[in-house]
Amino acid sequence: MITSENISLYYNNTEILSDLSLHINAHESLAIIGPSGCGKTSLLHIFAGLIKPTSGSIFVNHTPLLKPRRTTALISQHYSLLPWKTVFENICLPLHIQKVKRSAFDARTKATLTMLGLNHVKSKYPTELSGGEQQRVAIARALVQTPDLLLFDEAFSSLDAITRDRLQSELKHLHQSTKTTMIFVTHDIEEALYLGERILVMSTQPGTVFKTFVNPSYHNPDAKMSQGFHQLSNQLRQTLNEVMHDAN
Amino acid sequence: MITSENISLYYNNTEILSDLSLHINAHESLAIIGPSGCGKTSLLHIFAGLIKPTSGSIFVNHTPLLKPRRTTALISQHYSLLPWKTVFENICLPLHIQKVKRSAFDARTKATLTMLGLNHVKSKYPTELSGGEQQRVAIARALVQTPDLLLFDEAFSSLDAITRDRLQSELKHLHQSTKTTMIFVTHDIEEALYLGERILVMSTQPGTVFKTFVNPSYHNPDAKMSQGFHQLSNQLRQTLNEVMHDAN
Amino acid sequence: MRINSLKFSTLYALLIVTVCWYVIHLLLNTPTVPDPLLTFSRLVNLLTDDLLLHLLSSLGRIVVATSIALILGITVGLMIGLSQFFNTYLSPIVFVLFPLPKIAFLPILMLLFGLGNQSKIILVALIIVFQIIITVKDSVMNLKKEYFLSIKTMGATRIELFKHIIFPSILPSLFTALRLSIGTSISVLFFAENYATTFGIGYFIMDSWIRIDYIDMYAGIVAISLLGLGLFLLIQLIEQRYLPWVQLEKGTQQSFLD
Amino acid sequence: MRINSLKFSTLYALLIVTVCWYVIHLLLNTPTVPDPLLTFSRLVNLLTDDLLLHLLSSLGRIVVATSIALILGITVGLMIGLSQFFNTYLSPIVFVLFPLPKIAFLPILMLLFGLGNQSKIILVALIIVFQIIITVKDSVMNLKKEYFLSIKTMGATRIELFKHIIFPSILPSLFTALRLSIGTSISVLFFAENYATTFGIGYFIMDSWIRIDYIDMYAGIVAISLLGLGLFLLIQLIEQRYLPWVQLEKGTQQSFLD
Amino acid sequence: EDSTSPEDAPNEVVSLKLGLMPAVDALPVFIAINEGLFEDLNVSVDVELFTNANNRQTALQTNEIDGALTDLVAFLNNWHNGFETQIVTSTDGSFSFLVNDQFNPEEPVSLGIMEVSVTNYLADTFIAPNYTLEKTYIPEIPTRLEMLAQNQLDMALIPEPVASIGERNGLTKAVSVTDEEGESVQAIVFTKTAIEENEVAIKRFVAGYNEAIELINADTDLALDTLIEELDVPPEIKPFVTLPSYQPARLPSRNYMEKITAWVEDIQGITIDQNIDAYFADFVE
Ligand SMILES: Nc1ncnc2c1ncn2[C@@H]1O[C@H](COP(=O)(O)OP(=O)(O)OP(=O)(O)O)[C@@H](O)[C@H]1O
Ligand SMILES: Nc1ncnc2c1ncn2[C@@H]1O[C@H](COP(=O)(O)OP(=O)(O)OP(=O)(O)O)[C@@H](O)[C@H]1O
Ligand SMILES: [Mg+2]
Ligand SMILES: [Mg+2]
Repeated sequence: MITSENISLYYNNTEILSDLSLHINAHESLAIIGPSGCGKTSLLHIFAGLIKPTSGSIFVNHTPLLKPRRTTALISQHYSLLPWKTVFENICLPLHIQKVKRSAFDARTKATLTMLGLNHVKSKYPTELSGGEQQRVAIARALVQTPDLLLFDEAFSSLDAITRDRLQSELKHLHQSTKTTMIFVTHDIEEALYLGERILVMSTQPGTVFKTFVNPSYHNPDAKMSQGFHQLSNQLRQTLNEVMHDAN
Repeated sequence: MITSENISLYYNNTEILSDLSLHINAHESLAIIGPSGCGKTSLLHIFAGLIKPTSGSIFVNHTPLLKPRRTTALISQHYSLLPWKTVFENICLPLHIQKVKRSAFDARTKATLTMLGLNHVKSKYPTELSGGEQQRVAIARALVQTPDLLLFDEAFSSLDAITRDRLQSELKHLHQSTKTTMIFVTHDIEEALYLGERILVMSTQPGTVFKTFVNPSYHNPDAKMSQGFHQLSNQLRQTLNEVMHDAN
Repeated sequence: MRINSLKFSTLYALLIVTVCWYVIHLLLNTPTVPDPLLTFSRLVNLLTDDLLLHLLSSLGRIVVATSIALILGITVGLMIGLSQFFNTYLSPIVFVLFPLPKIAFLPILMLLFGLGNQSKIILVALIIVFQIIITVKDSVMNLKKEYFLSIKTMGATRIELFKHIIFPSILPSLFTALRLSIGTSISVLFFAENYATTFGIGYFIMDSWIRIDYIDMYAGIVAISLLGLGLFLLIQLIEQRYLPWVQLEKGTQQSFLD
Repeated sequence: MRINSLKFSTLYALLIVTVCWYVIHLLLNTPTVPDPLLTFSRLVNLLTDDLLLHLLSSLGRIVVATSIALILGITVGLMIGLSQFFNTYLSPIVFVLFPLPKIAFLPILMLLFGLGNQSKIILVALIIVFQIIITVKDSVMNLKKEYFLSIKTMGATRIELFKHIIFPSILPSLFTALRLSIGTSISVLFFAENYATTFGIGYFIMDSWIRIDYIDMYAGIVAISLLGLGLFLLIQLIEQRYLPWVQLEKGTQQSFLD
Repeated sequence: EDSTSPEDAPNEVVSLKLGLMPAVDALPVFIAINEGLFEDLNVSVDVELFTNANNRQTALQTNEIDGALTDLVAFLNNWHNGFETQIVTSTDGSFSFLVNDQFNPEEPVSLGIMEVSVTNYLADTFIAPNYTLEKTYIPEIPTRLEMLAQNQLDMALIPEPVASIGERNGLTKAVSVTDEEGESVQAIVFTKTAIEENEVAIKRFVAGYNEAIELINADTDLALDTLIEELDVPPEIKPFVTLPSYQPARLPSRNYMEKITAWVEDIQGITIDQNIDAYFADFVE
């Protein structure tokens, strides 16, 4: 689905991403972990077509990515909800823009609101929400669409353990049923292992691919309990440690 | 240090906190967990003197809390960095306000910047930072002061596992050496167990004290490995589950 | 502030202003500051006479001129604020034209558009359009990029970007600009309604002034101010009705410093 | 835009405007739109004569009036915007006074402050102070509560809140207000410099007009516009120098729509 | 008290502040100043030039100036509204009704004047009997002139020296008015305060004014030169200027005042009941 070839990115002459090459298959679910500030968000923005790499090229479905695609959904790290729209309006926004019919509309938003436990706040404005509620609105806004590429930028960081577990398993189901390509940026190693078929560890700034791991326990229904899970978990933690010690 | 007596809080006639009574000892370290939207942030804001409870009373050091105290430091969930100040200026702000002398000043900010790994971004503006960097600036800004009460509102949610571990242990040291009263709101049960001498589980909206646990493994140096740690961890998760099922 | 408290605060302010006026009247003891009570009773008389007509014709000019200026000003302001191309090639021209004293061009306007209503309305519009351009441009320039993130990935067209992001986020400034425009257009009317018309509140006041009939003059001033105040309150109500989120961002505390 | 590109774009705009002017001159063929080239050469002559003095005395009046209006306007705007008390008791009065056509109070100003510089400066200040109050008040009202969170817990005093939060966050709007004020004060000078002075560009233009000397009149208009433009560019440079963060919030992309 | 009064101390300099308009009526005052006539009489006359009648009225009423060049219509309006100034002398002005080259006397004439002013009176007196008038009120003289030049008006009443600028630019003076059977519609008035407190200065002013008139009548070029210099108009208009015949200080006749009063009463729909004698302050010797 996505192919990046030797992309690099500069902000004011600082190299943020360096010579990053990566191929993501259609229907794949990829988790990305890496030190804070290594360029994960920047990479997702490149995948979304929001920023252009300084050099290198990026293809989505074999065509060069020149501007945002209608079928990509991004849940940004800062939620980026519109303060002038209520929760409901924020969530409906992509449907409006994609000119989905009113009839199809209502059922979909209702289901999404319920799934994310947002029914009681749906007519509030974003500034009236708690952090976790805001984050769930951002997730809801991405999920009402029927995107072929879902980009999650630390989308569960403000959720309590129970809600997070529930959402993770809903998303896994969604991935397995719809085969939407999903990329999860996360700091939670267990989350990466639960959600990612493949796990990419990025190096410190300038960020690039440090190592990728295939996750054998992904298709295991009791993943979190398994032996392999714990092993890979420790391996990932160790890799992260390496990455960060290399830097110092 | 803090005593709240039957406080409740309303936003537009919705009860957010209900009849919450709690005593926090001086030098204590308390972790608060609870479902998203249950009122944790609101409670911290009450402790900080930023909002007044609709009813009930709140005392800090036996005097009623009427306005923010100079010696409380809050790391807010949304960082609330000032976009018109560089990282360095943001961090120095409390020192400026507390009229700390220039000489004492430099050593302290330098140490804090290094501790949080922010040296390379110190002359950037907040909008130029990654999410995790912003969060670390907010932490740094709280730590340069010498507060007697530190309030953390999901202060590690955007940090990678390694950085988070390091900071957690630094804070534990800090707590043990300075005896500063600390309150951690967090969604990470392990974090709560590592940092909290006592752990408070809040109920769903309207939030109140559901249960408190004393954490026997707090003073254990290898806390995370211990038997008690895993037991309590499971217990907490179960309590959270209860809380949320009660609600449905 | 809801409607009732608006009503109350307006009455309160009118009272205070009247008292101050009365005190100044007593202190200065000059015909240039007439007795407010005499003025009000004169105002009532005049309203049943033809003052209402003067007011209405001015109101019409203000409304038409403001509408034209809004449409033009928002368009140009957005063009400059949103596109590097127009910012490079259009904004310097706006900057050069803005400080021009437009009032000096009334003769040319009268040449081009005749002595009638057109030239007056165009003069007013010409003056306030620049205020609106500058306000819109500046507020678009201060737009935050984060709002654009998600909506862009939804594949929003320019029109949708405008509708869902740009327009709502400049609305608060636009209301400010609208308030300022009303103030300005009232002042400009003084000048414009002096020509080739015997209708308009500007004409009425100037005419009373030259006849040094200060009571009439002040009655006219009170009338136009009440009209302006009415427009203000209208804007305020619309704002409260349609921009609840601004109030929310500000927080529930009414006073930042308390 | 750095200084060089500012220079370039200004020259470009002046050129465009001059060309348009020339075309209008040819089309209308009336003395009220004189030949721009004649006007420029006249301007050069006049500058070595006493036009510079006219310009300087007007500049002085603008600077003094704007300073007074800024100090007063920011103070009152902040009071209303920040405190519920003043919002309740002061803002209705501002709203009642704002639509008053201040020009009509020239008689009182003459009475109180004489025919000299004072009454002229006060008239200008009186008109723009309301624009500044409204802008400051509106932009303070739109302040976000989140900025107050941490700093309040640091135990900041009111002055510190002002210095670290309120002032920086209203600065962008303040620059907008300043730009608008300059435009307005230039227009008001036409009225104010109409009596009892023989210095000031407003007087110069009016005097040329009365003498039907359109070339002189336009030379004066060009001069005051250049002065206004200079002030604008100055504001722009200051803004770019001291508000880098506004640019950053906007994002690195220069054009939102491209 | 009497010993310090200027009456007994003719060497003491007294001063006056006078508001003038850029019209030919003002020339004697300018000449008296330029030729040092006032100085010789130990009166210092400060001139404030007004380009706007409102501002002049206001300055007069707020005692910012002691006296002003005004017209009888404004003067009567002042009285009617309770502001009682007094006429010290009539002045000699010059007004022209200009037309452009497309003027057709047979058709209704749109005439540019100012509403509450002598221009309106002059239009009724000199033009209305011969034409069908459509009055268009345009206060600023230059605008009137330009509207005429651009054929937006058929006729405009323009005072000198602007009338001559118009003539030089191709317009035609259809009718010129410098006086109405020896009477003039313009006058210099002083406030009552000034007349009470500054009697000596006004007396000297009148004397200086009269001396200036003598100079003007002795040297025809003096008035024109002063006009060019003081009102800063192009010298090329010299041959076009219609100057009035300047007369020494004098008061309007009661009859004339009555005629103007009747006109004002009629056109503004008001009644002015004043004792005409109170209009005058007699400084004329
Ligand atoms: N300004 C406000 N106006 C109205 N309701 C509000 C406001 N702020 C918060 N709330 C509501 O109060 C409740 C508690 O909010 P709070 O931010 O304290 O939750 P929280 O426990 O911190 O949640 P999270 O873990 O998601 O951050 C939420 O349901 C929220 O919708
Ligand atoms: N607008 C900008 N201008 C300058 N530098 C920037 C800008 N945005 C990001 N950076 C820098 O680029 C680097 C990568 O940022 P990015 O947000 O991609 O990191 P990240 O991997 O998402 O980090 P985190 O896990 O903390 O969110 C950071 O060091 C940051 O300081
Ligand atoms: Mg990030
Ligand atoms: Mg919270």
